[in-house]
Amino acid sequence: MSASWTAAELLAVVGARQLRDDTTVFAGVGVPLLAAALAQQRHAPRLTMVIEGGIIGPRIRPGRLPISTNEMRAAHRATMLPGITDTFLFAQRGFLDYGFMGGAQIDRYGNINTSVLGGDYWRPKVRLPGTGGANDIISLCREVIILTVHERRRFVERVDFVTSPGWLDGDDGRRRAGLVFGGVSRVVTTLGIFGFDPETRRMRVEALHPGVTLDRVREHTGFELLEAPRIAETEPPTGDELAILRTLDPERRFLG
Amino acid sequence: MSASWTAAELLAVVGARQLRDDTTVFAGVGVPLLAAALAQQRHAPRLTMVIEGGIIGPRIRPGRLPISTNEMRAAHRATMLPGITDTFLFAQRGFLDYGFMGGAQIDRYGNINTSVLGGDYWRPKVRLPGTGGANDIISLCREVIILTVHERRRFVERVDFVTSPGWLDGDDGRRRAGLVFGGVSRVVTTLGIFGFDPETRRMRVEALHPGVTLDRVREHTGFELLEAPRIAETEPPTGDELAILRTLDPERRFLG
Amino acid sequence: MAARRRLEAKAKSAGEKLTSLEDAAARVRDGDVIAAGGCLYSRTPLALVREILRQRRQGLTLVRNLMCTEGELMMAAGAARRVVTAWMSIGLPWGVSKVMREHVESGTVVMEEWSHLALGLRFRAAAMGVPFVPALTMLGSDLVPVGGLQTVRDPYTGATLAAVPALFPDVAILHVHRADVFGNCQIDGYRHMDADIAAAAATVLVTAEEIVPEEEIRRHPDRTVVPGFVVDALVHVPFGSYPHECYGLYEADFDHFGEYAAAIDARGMRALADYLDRYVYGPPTWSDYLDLFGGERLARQARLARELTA
Amino acid sequence: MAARRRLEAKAKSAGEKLTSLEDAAARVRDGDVIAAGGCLYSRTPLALVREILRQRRQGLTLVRNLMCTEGELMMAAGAARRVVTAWMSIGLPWGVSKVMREHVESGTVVMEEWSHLALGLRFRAAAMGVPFVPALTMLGSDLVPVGGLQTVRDPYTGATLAAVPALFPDVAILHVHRADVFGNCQIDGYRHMDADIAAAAATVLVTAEEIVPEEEIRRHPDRTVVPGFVVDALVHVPFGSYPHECYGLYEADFDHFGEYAAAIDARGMRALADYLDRYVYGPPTWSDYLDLFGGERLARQARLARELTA
Repeated sequence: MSASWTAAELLAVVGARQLRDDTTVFAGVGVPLLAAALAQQRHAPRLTMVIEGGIIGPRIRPGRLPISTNEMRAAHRATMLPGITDTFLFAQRGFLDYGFMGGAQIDRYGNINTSVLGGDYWRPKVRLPGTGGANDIISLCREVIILTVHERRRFVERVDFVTSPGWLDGDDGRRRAGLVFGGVSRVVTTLGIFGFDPETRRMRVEALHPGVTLDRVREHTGFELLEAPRIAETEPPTGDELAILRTLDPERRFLG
Repeated sequence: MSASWTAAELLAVVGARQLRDDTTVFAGVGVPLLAAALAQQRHAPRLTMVIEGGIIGPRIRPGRLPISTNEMRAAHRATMLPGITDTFLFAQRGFLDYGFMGGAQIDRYGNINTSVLGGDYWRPKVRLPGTGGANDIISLCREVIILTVHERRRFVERVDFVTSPGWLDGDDGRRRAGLVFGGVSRVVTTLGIFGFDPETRRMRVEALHPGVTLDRVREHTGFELLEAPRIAETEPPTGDELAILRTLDPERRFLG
Repeated sequence: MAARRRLEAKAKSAGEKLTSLEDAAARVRDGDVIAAGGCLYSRTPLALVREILRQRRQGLTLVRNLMCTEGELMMAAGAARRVVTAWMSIGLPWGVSKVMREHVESGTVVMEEWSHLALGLRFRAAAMGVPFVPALTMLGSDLVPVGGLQTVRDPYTGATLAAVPALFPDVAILHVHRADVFGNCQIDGYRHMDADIAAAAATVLVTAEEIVPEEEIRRHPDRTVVPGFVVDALVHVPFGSYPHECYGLYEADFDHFGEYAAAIDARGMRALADYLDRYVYGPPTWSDYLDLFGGERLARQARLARELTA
Repeated sequence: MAARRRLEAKAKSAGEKLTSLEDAAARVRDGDVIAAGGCLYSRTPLALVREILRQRRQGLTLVRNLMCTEGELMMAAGAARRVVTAWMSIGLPWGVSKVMREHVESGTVVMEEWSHLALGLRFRAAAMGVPFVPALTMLGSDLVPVGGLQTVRDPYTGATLAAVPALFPDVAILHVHRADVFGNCQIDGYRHMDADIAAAAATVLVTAEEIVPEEEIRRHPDRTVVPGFVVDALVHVPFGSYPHECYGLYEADFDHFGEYAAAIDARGMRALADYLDRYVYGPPTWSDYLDLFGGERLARQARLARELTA
């Protein structure tokens, strides 16, 4: 596919389109933050960004994108700095509409692993950084959208370790575990947009990005994907969307 | 007794003497606050006053004594204003050494009633203002000292309603109720200083103020008082103590 | 959990919230549970209380940690059927509230008493989005059955603790020092329980002494205590707590309390009916209301406040 | 409740707390549980961490919500036997921490993982003086058995909630913007979890960028986040988090992180031994340490911080 945009740009654009106006979004640094900033500048001017470092309503300064959720670049021109615990408590109370997340490993039920690969928890083959706020965001936001590169090694039948619970074992497993709110609504990848069957909670294809075939998606997915009744094709990024993104990240630190 | 001090002055002086240096005291407005300020200026320069309105370390301005725990006079030159809930939580955590309290009705076990007199709770004969922070102070401070005028109508066999739990029914009743910390150590009145029997937790006379007899105390007490092994006589207020108090309250708003 | 669903269903906008007292107060419905910010005679949202009374709301439950004249007026006007509080009166020099005694002893108003910390924790638990928080207060007292306080067992130590239940008000009414038009609110001095009350409520109405440019809020984000997406209506009301105080801006008008209390001592509840006519139902706007005190009086109280906080 | 007894037994003084880094760090004992303030590379108490390593403490448990180079240094120096955290690495551009992988995968350090909120609530519960607080997070995940999270039943609704256990550190180490000699501390910008950590710990050690007159604290009491009676030792340490950041004063030195990470990529753990010699064991004082970066570098980072927060 000879696109005039990078995979990261496509992710950010499609991610941004998921956000409605007059809402709040818990966004991590990198592509999620770019997607939120894009939505804010384009169709959701009354969107509030909330960042894990205890930051509400920042205005990201073009060219000074934060590397972490805990630095001045992430807090630039914020409206409130409530502290980390109280920021998450706003989510637990129900004030956070969307959560944007990534993930090293994701399975057919939208469970995410960012803790350990192989071996057991205490003596893993590979120790990953850990949950950070991912477990909280996926547990407490009204709706969670996962943004990730689509690779077979990431899309596995069952994650080695459930760091962040999606739909757990499917059906009403999440509710039975005491997670009475929220859930993963969408997985936006470099190949398409995925949702979950309302009954079984198994992942299904809902849209394919321009030039992407279902076979190509299956090739890059380590488990059997269901299909939505109607599979749409993603609207290509507009020049306007791409222009805003490129202004935000001129050094292409995250846009690739 | 032709004293050169008022009952309120005596209360404040004897109250102040109960406070050691390098400690913290939860003090209400009026005589308790005057007592704490006196201790601070005299023998406890490193004493920290904590006030219910969410105020830590104020310096009371002479002649501008607060009427409530929730006003600028009470917060004058404070070092911290953490908010009301968090201020009480410092006490629950164990940071508050002393609590100073008053009380409309007090019984032989140091239980206090500031809620209702007569009738039942929902249709009382007399509705009093309520606990305010008294119940919390008596439940959460390491040690509570009650400062009150000594009158028979106040010192009753059993309070009509336990707003603030002293030793409840005596013995280990307080611990059994789940109040694993603190307790009322002393009751300082206009007639003497009272403590509680270490076993039965019944109130006992520990010291008499200058010129006060045991009979006079009994006359003004509505229940049988025990006696400490040795009953001391209170040292009269010194000119120094009285001078400090009178500088703090020149209009004698609380000193009578 | 119904409380959370209610929030999820509501728009959490970063848009403008500025409106009038009438429009803001109109969001209160008969029978609502209203939590008022501030404490005693500090930062009481009196302009909103007055407008709620002018709109003749009925059957309200007023929740406030320490209640003062706002509670007396709501009782006297017949607006409040129930109060949930830790303490009620004006202050030491004016004795026990006669209005409270009249209404509670006669049974026209129910007074549900919680300890000051327990009431604070009821707001805190709601703000945290949990049904209760454990505590070590109120245990063993006769207050336990009054509000139906339950206990909970610590799964780690087996210890028994008070389980203080969350309180989710239908409406929170707050008065703050400054806000931008988007409802980002800042408070100077003591914060009382306002932040928890705002996060606990389904609808949040705020009056502010000053409406400032967004830039001023963004210049000191660490002073913001209520975020805009929590606020539903914002009204610009200078001296919005008068005759109660606002930290650093004006001291409580103790002389006015004295006159008010003296009138009640002299003429009982009839004095309140007159007071309501003169101060609540009479003056159409808040500035007409302030004129009853006069600019000199307000200036004096402002000077006293500066002296105490300079 | 032993945690409360420990506090009750200790003097809570409004007196002076000012001392040296050596004296402050000497209050840490081998085997202690240490909680560090700040978050990731923001307001990390690095001067205290460095001094603790210079004093060759052993068998420590380091608790911090998001861990960065301070955690790597404590692992590499053999000071930390266990870490309790939600996340550890330096930051996205530098990938997964090789030091963490080396020590955790080989079993020389145990990594106990909690969600970010859960760890924050562990400090919050301790600061509140209760053994747990209920929450709706971490349920259903494989993290539950890792730290032994229990559940609790809400006595009002019967709902099952996570019961997040209080964490009472032996020692809290914090870096703040300013304090008076009595230990009243103020923080600018984001507060992270410092206030809860201070109230949760048995002993509190603080470094401050600036020691200000008592009057300056009393002029803005609403900016104080840790009261003096909570603090045991206070040290004046400008640039006390460097190369980590301090809000408004200096930005994190990303170039230094880059050089540090590149050395590890090139020479693995040997690079850390060299780093410890050069930055920790070598320079006798913190200002000697800062000289390794040079005044120009510090001035540049200060300018960048002003640009972002002006």
